[in-house]
Amino acid sequence: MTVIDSTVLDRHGIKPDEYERIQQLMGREPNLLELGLFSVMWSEHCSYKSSRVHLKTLPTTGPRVVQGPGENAGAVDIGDGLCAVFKIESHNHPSFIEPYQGAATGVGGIIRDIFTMGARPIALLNALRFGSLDTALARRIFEGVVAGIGGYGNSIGIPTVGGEIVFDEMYSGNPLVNVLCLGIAHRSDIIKGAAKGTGNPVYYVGARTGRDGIHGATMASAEFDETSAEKRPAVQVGDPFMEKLLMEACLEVMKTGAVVGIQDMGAAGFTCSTSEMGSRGGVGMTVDVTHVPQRETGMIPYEIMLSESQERMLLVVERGREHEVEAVFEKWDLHAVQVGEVTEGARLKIHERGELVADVPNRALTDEAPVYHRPMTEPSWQKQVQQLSLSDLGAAPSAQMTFERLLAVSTIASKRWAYRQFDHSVGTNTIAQPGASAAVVRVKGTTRALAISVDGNGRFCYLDPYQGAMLAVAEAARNVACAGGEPIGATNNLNFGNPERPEIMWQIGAAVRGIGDACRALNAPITGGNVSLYNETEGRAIFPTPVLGVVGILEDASRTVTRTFKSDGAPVVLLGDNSGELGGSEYLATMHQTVAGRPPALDLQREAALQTLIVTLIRDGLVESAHDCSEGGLAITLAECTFDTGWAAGAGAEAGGLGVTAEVPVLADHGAFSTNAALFGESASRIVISVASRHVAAVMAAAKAAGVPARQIGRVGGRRIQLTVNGQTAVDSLVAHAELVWATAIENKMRRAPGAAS
Amino acid sequence: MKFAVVVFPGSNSDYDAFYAASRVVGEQAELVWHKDADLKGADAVILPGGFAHGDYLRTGAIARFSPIMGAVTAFADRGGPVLGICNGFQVLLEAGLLPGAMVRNDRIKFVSQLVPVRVEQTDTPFTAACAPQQVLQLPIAHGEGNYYAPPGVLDDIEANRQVVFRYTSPAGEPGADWNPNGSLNNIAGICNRRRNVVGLMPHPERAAELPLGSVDGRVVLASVVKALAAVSR
Amino acid sequence: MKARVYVTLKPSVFDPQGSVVAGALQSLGYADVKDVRQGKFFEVELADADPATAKQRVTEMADKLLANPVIESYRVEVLQ
Amino acid sequence: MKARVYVTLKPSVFDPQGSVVAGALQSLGYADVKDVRQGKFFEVELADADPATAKQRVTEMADKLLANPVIESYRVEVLQ
Ligand SMILES: Nc1ncnc2c1ncn2[C@@H]1O[C@H](COP(=O)(O)OP(=O)(O)O)[C@@H](O)[C@H]1O
Ligand SMILES: [Mg+2]
Repeated sequence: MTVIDSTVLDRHGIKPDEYERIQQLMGREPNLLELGLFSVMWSEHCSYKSSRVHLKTLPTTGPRVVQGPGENAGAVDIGDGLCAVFKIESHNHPSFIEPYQGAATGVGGIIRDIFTMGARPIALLNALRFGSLDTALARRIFEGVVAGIGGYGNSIGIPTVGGEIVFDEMYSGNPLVNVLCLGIAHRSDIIKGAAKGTGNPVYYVGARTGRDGIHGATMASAEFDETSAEKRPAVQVGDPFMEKLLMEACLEVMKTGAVVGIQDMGAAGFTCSTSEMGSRGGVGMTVDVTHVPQRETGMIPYEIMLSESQERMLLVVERGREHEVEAVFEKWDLHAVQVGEVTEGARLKIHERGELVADVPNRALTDEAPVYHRPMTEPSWQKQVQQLSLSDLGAAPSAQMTFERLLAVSTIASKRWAYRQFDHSVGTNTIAQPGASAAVVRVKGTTRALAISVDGNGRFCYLDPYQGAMLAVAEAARNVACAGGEPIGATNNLNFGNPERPEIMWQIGAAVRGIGDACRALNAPITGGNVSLYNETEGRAIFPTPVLGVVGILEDASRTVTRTFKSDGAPVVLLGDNSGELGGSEYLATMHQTVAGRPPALDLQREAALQTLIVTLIRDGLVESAHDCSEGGLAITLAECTFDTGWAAGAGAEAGGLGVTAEVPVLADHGAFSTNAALFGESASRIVISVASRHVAAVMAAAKAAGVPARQIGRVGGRRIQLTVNGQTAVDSLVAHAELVWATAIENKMRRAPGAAS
Repeated sequence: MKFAVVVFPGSNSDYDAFYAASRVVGEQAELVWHKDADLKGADAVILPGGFAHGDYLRTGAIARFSPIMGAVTAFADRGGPVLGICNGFQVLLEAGLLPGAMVRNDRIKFVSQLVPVRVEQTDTPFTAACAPQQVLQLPIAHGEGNYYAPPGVLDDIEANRQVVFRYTSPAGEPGADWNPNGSLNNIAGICNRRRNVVGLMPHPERAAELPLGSVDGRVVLASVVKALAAVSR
Repeated sequence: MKARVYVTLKPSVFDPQGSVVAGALQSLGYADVKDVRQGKFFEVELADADPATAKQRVTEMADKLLANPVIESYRVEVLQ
Repeated sequence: MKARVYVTLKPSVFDPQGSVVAGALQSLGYADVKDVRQGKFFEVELADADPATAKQRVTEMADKLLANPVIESYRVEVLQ
């Protein structure tokens, strides 16, 4: 028998004090299998040991919240007895090692979390971060990730309806792949991942277990270094066809009412599903690994328990109704096998050929996992990067040149190269597809629709994590509001570096505070989320990158608007102030190779007022289009409103939407940079709307009543984008030209990619 | 009338077709499991889109052996209207109910977008309500929609007016720029010689309601209602 | 008993994958790559059968399922 | 000068395609099919080169582009 020494503990990522605790909880020394169970369950990924104390501070309740954090996914009431069930999940490290499979299995994992709750998934979104497309590595990863997301989602038939992609050298060695899935369930059909009822059989169904991903959970929480190369065989291959069968069969089997509890096997596989289901239900579970269907021969209990093979589910079934459950799975050519049963007491007992090989108190693995109040220190460089002296930047580039450069920046340019590879029309619910401010999906059988957006700005969070996180919430909610959606819930993915470093922990603490404050102010309770730490390569962390997913509701789906200008001559109104803040802007990064300053100010009360106003205006049918201002500022926003964001073939050059003429207000003096600041500054709380002339007075009155600054800045019309500042022409481009630059920038870069072997 | 929509393991547009036929067009519709042997008295059959059996061998290759395909073939042989959409089209090709085969898109990648498609023939049950040369805006979403037929076969298909849908510009002009997948002769859909079996890559069922961006697809399902009404009259 | 079935697109059928790979190789600096064709193969493991029977059975499988005669041709090889 | 590169998933890596094909063959009545693994191959045509150089260059291509070393292994064969 292996002696548990420091080498063994190291390999399991267990610290000496953690081992002490394990021995206490066990009342004896664990054997190697038991140690393995602890190592995966106490990994950062499964236990949230570094972030838990912070996550506790998030607002998680609200009138519509049916299920907050803690289950496989959150749920909010959307009326008519229905719930929206959604969650976001990351697959960052696996996507770096094998972009296609890493992203594909990431999609598969979050889909399982949703249908496990008894919801039918109807929408996927993703938030992606890559290095600069000028490098072959980033192109290869981007190409693979996009193909993997499409490869899985398209096949299973859940539309990918939106997302966001940011390119920054900070992510070159550590891309981010965050995927959000949303499903619809009858409130009464929601099933939880809890085991109940002594003697109830425990079933395993889905793909057979192989040796893949063993130690995957611990790997996902360990910093990358050269030795990660050795862990490479730990790549899992996704099987979307199997998942499709599982999804249909599980949803069908839940209708029988014979399922007591169900959980997918994700990170930490069989170990996680058995121990979590047991501890949630306050019961024990006994299983025999011999019954687990295996893909390879000679697997030992350790491997079976820790394997992260994809597309597997664990079910607790009401005793006496086994045949009903088995019959449904047989119909789908899946063979559910009984692997154990629910027991009294609260222990997880694992057998091999009837012999007891591990015996652990359930809760020791789950609720008793360590919780750390890790030290937090503001980074020594923090104040310094917030300094921004425009006079040190040299000459201000011309607005026209800046405009054309920014249109082609990968982060701002159209992402159609990516989303054309995603089936966004399957399911016939998609009202606003990729390219819109927020995705909008209708809820069949009702008049309602849901608007969903995912957003994050790592640069802002690097400059000020508290402020940056608030801005992420505000932007996601504002995007939802711009489609007419009133926020009803949010989910978040915290992507950070190594929490054992006090500066990183400080970023996490500040960001979570920011999320909490903003979600409270904007009435978007957090119903779940995910934490991905150790996003570092060779000691260099990514930008702190919290990604927010906000879900909003429209009572009348037909009222939704898109960002595209609709009618010639319509007045264009700017809601909010054009304060010209340049800190952390794309303008500074692109034109001055500078990442500095304070992120834009955010007054949460004003933001809330703005969002309430836009939702009301859209509901009342007073606006023709709405688009929020973000990367690239007002100039880019106005340009995007002229682009034909339809998803038709050839939309673009020939099409060329309606142009715009506008006088861009200047509210702050930035010397030689005043013009560029007004055009490209990224101040928060701004929305550009177009309004039929007859409604302008009503819109202005409503804005006034709401205390939201509003001014008419121009008109829709013509074939050009003509922007003046202080009466001087600053930007003058043909819509067709600008749209071509914007629409083709990414595909032009990708043409240089060596096509991934497929 | 009654539609049967076949459900293969991996079909993902089965419910969409069912929904369009029943809720939008307003006819009866029933989902039929691939292991069933009969079509439940349907008047028209739809093989829906998706990834039957994961499309793992070739698209449609395994699905053609499903028990229901015997009934579909017999139904087609009796002149019953059969529509294959996307993956359903691929199944019809593999089953030999339609000529030719599908190859990977010429630019390799999956393509998901709205495309203009010109109706070439109106004497099939699925285009009977179309105007000649009508251009429909329909979504495509596929990785293997690059239609191929050996040279002689292709000539026959054209000569027999079996090309039912072609990719064109919005104004109805064919051209390489408007061909999304490299399909020979810009073919988007074809029929058999008897004209009762039609397959197409675009998804009419996803373009049947205004909120979804196009209602042009509704005519494809409405056509068969009209065609069957004409027959029974 | 193992057999392999090699499936290739017929020469008259355009091979998009092969041509993308050829382009990628050229852009990686392999200017001497004139053409690439991509094919696939299946390694079929059979419960015991003599080589002749195996070959016949696997050929049948290829005919029926593994290759599409409209666009593909195949070759069967029995390994041991 | 022609060379072939055969690419297979490493034995430990799950091959969903192969297992679905195996299932399909079994349900077509080939009950003796125990397992199927799917692979792919590339036929690379090179402008003149001697066999040794060709082998070396094609091996390099396989390494760099044709095979994904994380999950696949490959074998190079020079034809003439
Ligand atoms: N990864 C992606 N997946 C799907 N759609 C995407 C993705 N990235 C971007 N898009 C689409 O492109 C649009 C433009 O993205 P973005 O610049 O973030 O817009 P916004 O400023 O409105 O948030 C998004 O609204 C989205 O629908
Ligand atoms: Mg954005």
